[in-house]
Amino acid sequence: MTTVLFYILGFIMLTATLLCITRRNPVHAVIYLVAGFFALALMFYLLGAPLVAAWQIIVYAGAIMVLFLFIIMMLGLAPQETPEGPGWRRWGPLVLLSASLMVCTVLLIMQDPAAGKEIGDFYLAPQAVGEALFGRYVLAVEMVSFQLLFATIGAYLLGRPLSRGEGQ
Amino acid sequence: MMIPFGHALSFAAALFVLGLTCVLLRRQVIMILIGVEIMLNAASLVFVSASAYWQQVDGQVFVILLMAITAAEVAVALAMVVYLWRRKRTLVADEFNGMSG
Amino acid sequence: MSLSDLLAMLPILILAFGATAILMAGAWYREPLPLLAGGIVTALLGALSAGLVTPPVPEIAGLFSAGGYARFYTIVWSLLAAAGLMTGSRYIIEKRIGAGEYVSLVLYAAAGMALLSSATHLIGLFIALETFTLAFYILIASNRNCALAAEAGLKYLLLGAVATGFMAFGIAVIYAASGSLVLPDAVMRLTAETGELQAWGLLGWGMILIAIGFKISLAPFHLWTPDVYQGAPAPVTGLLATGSKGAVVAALVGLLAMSGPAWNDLTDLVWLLAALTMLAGAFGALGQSNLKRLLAYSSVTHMGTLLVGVLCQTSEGFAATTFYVVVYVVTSLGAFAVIASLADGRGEPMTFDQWRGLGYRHPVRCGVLVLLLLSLAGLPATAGFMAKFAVFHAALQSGYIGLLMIGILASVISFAFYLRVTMLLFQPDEQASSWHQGSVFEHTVLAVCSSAVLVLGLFPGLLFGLIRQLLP
Amino acid sequence: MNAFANLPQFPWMSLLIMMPLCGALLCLLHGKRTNDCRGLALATALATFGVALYLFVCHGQGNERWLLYEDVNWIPAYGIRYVLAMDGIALLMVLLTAFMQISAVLLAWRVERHVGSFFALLLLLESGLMGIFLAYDLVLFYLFWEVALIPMFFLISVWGGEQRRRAALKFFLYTLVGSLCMLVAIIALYQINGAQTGAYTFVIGDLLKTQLTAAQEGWLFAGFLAAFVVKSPLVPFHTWLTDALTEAPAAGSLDLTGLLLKTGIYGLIRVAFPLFPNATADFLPILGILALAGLFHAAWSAYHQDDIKRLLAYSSISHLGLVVLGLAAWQLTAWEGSILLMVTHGITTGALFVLVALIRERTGTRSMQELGGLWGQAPCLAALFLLFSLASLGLPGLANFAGEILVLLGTFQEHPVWAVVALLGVVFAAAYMLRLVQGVIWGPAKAERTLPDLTMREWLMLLPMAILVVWLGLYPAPFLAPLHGAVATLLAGGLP
Amino acid sequence: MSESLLFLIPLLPLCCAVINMLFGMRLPRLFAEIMAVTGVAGAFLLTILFWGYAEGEGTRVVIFTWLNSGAVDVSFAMNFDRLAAPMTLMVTGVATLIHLYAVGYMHEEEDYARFFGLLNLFVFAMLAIILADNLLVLFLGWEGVGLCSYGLIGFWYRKLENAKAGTKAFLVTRVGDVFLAIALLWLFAATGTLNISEINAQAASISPGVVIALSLLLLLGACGKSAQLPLMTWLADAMAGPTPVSALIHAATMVTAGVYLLCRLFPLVSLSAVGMTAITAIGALTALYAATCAMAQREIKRVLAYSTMSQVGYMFMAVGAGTVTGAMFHLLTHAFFKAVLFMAAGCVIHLAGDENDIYKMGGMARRGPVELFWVFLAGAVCLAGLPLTGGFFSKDGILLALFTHPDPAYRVFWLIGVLTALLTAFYTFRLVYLVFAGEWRGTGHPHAIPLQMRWPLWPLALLGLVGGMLNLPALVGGDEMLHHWYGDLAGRAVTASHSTEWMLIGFAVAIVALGWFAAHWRYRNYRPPVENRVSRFLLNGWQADALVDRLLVRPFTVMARFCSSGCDRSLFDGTLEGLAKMATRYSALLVQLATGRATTYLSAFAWGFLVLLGWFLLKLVNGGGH
Repeated sequence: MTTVLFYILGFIMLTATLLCITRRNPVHAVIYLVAGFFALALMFYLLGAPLVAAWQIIVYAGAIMVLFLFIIMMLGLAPQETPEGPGWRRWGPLVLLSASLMVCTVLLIMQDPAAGKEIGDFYLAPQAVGEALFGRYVLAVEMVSFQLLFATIGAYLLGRPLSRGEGQ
Repeated sequence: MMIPFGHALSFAAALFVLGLTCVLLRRQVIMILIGVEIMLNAASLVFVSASAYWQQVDGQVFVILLMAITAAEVAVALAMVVYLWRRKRTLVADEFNGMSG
Repeated sequence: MSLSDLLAMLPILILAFGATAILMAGAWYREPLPLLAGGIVTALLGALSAGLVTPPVPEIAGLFSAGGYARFYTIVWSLLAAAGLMTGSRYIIEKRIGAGEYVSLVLYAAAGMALLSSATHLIGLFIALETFTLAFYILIASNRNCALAAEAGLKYLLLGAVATGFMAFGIAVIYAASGSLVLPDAVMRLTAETGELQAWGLLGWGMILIAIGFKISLAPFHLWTPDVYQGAPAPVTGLLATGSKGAVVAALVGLLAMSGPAWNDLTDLVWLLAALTMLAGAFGALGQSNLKRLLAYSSVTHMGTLLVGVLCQTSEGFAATTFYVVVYVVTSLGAFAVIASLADGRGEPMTFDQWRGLGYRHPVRCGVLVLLLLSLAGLPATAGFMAKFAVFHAALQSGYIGLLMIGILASVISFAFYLRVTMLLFQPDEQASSWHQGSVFEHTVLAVCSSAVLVLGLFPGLLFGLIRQLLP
Repeated sequence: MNAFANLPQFPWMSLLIMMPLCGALLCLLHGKRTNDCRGLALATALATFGVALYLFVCHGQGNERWLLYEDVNWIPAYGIRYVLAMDGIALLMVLLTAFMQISAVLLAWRVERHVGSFFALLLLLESGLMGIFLAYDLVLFYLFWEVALIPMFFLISVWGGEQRRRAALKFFLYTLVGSLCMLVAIIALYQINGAQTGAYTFVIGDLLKTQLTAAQEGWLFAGFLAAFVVKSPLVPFHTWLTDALTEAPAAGSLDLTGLLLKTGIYGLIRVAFPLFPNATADFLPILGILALAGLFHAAWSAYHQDDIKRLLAYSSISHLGLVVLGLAAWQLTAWEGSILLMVTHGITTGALFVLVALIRERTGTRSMQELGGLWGQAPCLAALFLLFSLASLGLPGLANFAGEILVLLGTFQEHPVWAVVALLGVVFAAAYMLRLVQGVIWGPAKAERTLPDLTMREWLMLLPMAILVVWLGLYPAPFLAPLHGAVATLLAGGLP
Repeated sequence: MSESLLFLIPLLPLCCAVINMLFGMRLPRLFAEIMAVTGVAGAFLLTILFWGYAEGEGTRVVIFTWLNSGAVDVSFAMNFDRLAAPMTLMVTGVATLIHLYAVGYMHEEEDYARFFGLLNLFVFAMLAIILADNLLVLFLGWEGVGLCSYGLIGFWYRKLENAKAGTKAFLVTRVGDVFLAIALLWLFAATGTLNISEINAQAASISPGVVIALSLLLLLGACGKSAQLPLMTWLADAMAGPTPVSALIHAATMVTAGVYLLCRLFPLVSLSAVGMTAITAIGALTALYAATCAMAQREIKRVLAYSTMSQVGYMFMAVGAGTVTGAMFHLLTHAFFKAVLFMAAGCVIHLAGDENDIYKMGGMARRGPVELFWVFLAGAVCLAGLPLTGGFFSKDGILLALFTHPDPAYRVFWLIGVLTALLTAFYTFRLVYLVFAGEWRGTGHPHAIPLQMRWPLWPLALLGLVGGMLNLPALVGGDEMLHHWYGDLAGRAVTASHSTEWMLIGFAVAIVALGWFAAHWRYRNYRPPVENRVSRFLLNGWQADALVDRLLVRPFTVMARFCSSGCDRSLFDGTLEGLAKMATRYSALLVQLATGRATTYLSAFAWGFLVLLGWFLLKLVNGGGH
């Protein structure tokens, strides 16, 4: 039952992503992606990671994607202003490339003896994750916090409006 | 739940390649960044399934940290996007080709 | 996280909290010079503490090693940060860039490099890598008066993000295959049963190599290098060319040193990468007419040569690589410092037309530049020679004759383009305009670099002896 | 007194290397004060020559393997040592270097642009050459080998003629390819030897005992050969020389032809042959043929030149062909002849280059089309030109003949045919040299200009050379004496 | 006087030469001239003083070591023996007189120091050849005389022809020297020494084949210096030099060095019949060739030059016939009368106002001082071999030696010799008639002839006439002084029945007379020269120069161009250029990859990734196999 669900979710996710990357309008693209992320979150849940699933929805879909959406809106990137002229001369080889990449990776992955092994039932309570995070990995968490701090600095440095003389 | 590990990874790989495809096909900076997001999500899928396979917590921890880092990166990246837009009124990556050779 | 852990990571703490402190100070107090001074002192303190304080524990929180190797690189990167701040001093003052932000970012990047060089856990590795990459995203584009800087920032950002994706996926796959993120096991277990890498191991390694290939610009992932180097302000380029690459190589050495039998399945891949990189760099540089781009391509060649040392997988090879990294850092930083020291209102001298005849306007600094270029080329009596010598020796010892020959070819070509530049510098040209006289900071850096190049060239024994003790 | 009894021997050889180096640094520092630089350079050159002369007089006549030996541990990580060793051959080359350098400095007196740097480079070059001739550790040898290239490169590329950049680059890269091959060979030899003995070292003396398979020996020998043959230069690897010599500034071409070329042959004698006796044995015939080919090719090409300097460049190649022939004969007399010929050729051709420079200064041309009738205009100059030309075409009683006849006598013992063919080459030498003389000093004066004759400084340059040319021609014995022991040892250690 | 002072003989001229060359121009002219003359005269007197040392085995003096390396141990040593002494005496004596003459001849010349310096140097070099104890010293002198003749032929360097003539002389003789040098090397290889007397001692032990080769090499070497076939082309052009030079170098001394060399090594040379025959043949052919050329020459000095060539040919014949005495005898007498002829010719040219062409002369007997005619005539009759003159006896001796040689083939050479004698007589008297008889046909204004140019002629003329005394054949009551003096060095003793000798003498007289009559009939009163192919052919010395040019010079220059432009420029440099171009082309390609568009760089990532994957797959598929 869950197994089937897993595959269904997988295909939903892939389709959504596929749609996302082929939309000309970035807004649509983001929406599709969010959909894909929801599917992904459910897959996480099935794989016994409720916390990660929750975060996937909150952080990714809720924060990051919205941020994207926000920027797109702010800059008013309507489709007509973003010429994504397909031009098969450019797409052709790339699509071929990605197709072959797809095939190769999947083939490669299935080559491995471990590929056949089955993922057993597994459920990790958020508590355990939290303990790990603030136990063994507290240093990592601290580093990430630094990372966020300096990211804000960077965002400020780059994003502040251009003053006179700049931008030429 | 009985899924071959390989299949989970295959899904992830497919997702990853889709992300890469997005990076390759789209010429708009934002879309390229979105492609990167997709790739990162593929990675997290692998982590989660791996941590399920190995019955470990580390994978999930990594995913959570990864999300945070991604958030940071995206913040900077989008700031950059805004900056570029202000400079040049375009976000088509190939428009920024002042240097070559 | 016990107290001993904190003590063990004292240098990092100094750097990181120093960075934050200066950031805060910068928010209130906008006089650049004191902030710079503070940053330099912090960096030197970091180096000092790394040198003097012996860590009570071998490993910090299971993420980072506190061994000699790690401390050695901590010192190197801290000093590099100090040098970077010195070279950047005039740049931030003149370009009215917030000193606080700049200084803190540089220090932060240094901390990241130090952590990366000492990572013993894939999470640590990944985060450290991201740390200074993020810092560089900002630093590269920090010059808002210059369109090229913005473009460079964009390019570095895009490719860096993609590389991050590869890195993450690679780590993930390795974790999937080995079930561990702790470094020795993570890579050792890949080959546990059969003694050779299975598909996932290969895939993981491959993706990590691609990501690393981007960071240290191995062909064919090197294409961004010249653009970014050209666009970024010279002080930042100096850091980018030396620190970010050196730290990654250091990590790679650590990684491979532990990879055990897995290695045999990767050698021919690395062989190919090294050969491609050396040739691509050499030939690419031959066609340049812009010093910064030329240096970029030359750094590509150097990374190829480094990879040869890594490839050897012998203690000889690792020693050679480490020595090479240090020498390359010193030399390359010096070269970019010269450019930075000449920069003035017009920007930096880049095109050959701007350099022509400059040797008569600024004899001392051009002399230093020539010395550094010759060291990059690997002329005996300079550090560059001993580095090349060590690598060639290691390669020969491990029997990589073909690679050696390619290396020889590459260094012949690189002599050609370095010498072209030196000739350019001393080509009599009346309308060669004179550039900025340079600040005390910059001259200090140049003095240090050039003397280091000579000392390491004539008495490399000092460093070799140290390295032999430190190797993992 | 006993305290002084066991003092280590004074490091004369290091002194020989260091003195010019310090002089160079001082010149660089005093770059602004032109006259100081000149004086400084001259003083340094004289002092170095003084030391060399002292060594020649006091240590020159010894019979043990090494007249002087210095050994300091340098880079223990790789077992690289700072070893200097002087035998008769090295002594002679050192003496020649120190001697020529004086003339070079005097010749550079007229340089106007960046005098300090010029002299600094000249002195740096000198110390590099000293190093090449004295080093007995392969890495040290390689270091000096490359270090000697750089100053010459800058001398050509900055102070040279029209085509200077091209010529300089060609010179550097061409020789560089060779020396890199040598570097690889050096490391490989080090590796092999270390693997056998367990003691990793670069000291030539210790490497002599390495056991090599035929293939290994062949490849390694080839590596060394690549460097030495290009530097010597043997046809067909000589084209860099003609350009470099033609474009180089006067002092540069003096050092280049007088000294730098000798390093290649010296390397053969000191490094390549002793290290790889079997490969040498197989290679000697080819070497002989190459030498003869070079001798003739260069002589013919010289005959076709119009630019005096280019002609002299070819004549150098031709003479060095004879030198190499002597080595290929592998016979005591021939070897001593070759080494003597190296010295004498250095002096005669060097002097000719000096004279060409003087002529160029006065007339502003180097083309035989535009020269002629010099005897009527500057008799002393012309007379010296004649003297050195005659010496260089091997007139008995002048310097080169002594060397040439020894080479021929020795070679004839082993390979009569080579000697006979070489003799024909000697006629060609007469052909182009007389053509040169005829074009420059005989005939009607092309332009009615009155040329100043030699000045005091120029006499100072040329007179010692002239005297030496006659002396070496009539009484070379004191210069041959130090060779006997060294050459005998080398030959004895040589072919199986 | 101690024998160790022997070295003063060559040293004296050398010192004077060096002093003259270095300081000549700063010294007063008179001093320079006096020094030059005294240098040679001193050598002459010393030779007489030291004469005693020459007797018996002679005297060896080692001055100092020159070269010592391994087996080679050569020192500057001289050997003053019976062969050397007379030659030394002749050279120094004649040289003294010619120096005196030169003082007069060059009294208007500015550059006297160079002239006298070279002249003295030449005497030294010649003495080095004569007195050399080992072949290397001999070679030193050998090249030295070549150098001096080079310098003196081109003395008036402002005319490029002169310089060219000098160069030509040097090069052609140098070709001969190469053969000598080869012989030298070979002798050293064969005997292990370069000492002449030791070589002669060991000659018998050398294998005959080698001896033949050696003697031929020596012959060729001698040919170079002595202007014998095939290396004779330089002598006629050498007349571009000042007349005293022609008299001293190209008549009396240097050209005979070849003969002296062969006599020096006679013990070696005489061992191979082939070699001897070759020598004779060369001599004979040259004698004939030169005589024919002399008949057609128009310039007085060229006539004499060719006659010199032909006389030296006689000397070669003598050596070939095995009589050293004959050769040396003719060498001496020839030196005297040929010197006289040249010096007189010099006076004639002076009188004719620097006119060389005998067809533009005539009536000199009346025009100039009368003794000039007589002196010239004396030389001429000696040359023509008029009975009782020195030339007659020496030449007759040679013919006799040829006639009486055991090998019948030598009769042919004898015939050639006789024929040559006829021609000689003819062109000699042709010269006398054209120059001295008839009316003055020239245009130039005569220069005065200073005293120094007149009286040195007399003693030489006299010597030429009575030179026969040196070795008067027993037939006419002589005591064959020279022959006895040489003793064992003299080579084959010529013995013939009196009848034969008388017959030959009569024959010779007839020949001379015939020649004289022919000349008398043809040239008694002047007729303008006939221009036909034969005369032109002879005038140009049988077109030898053209031949050499086509056979040697042109190929050489072509080869030179090929090596310089063909090989170096095109092949070697071309290859290098090609490599450089290739490198730049590759770099251009690589640089094109960096398009500056981020998407390109990204796709480079992807492609790299694809390659990686594909390669991994292959790896696994292959790896799966085993």
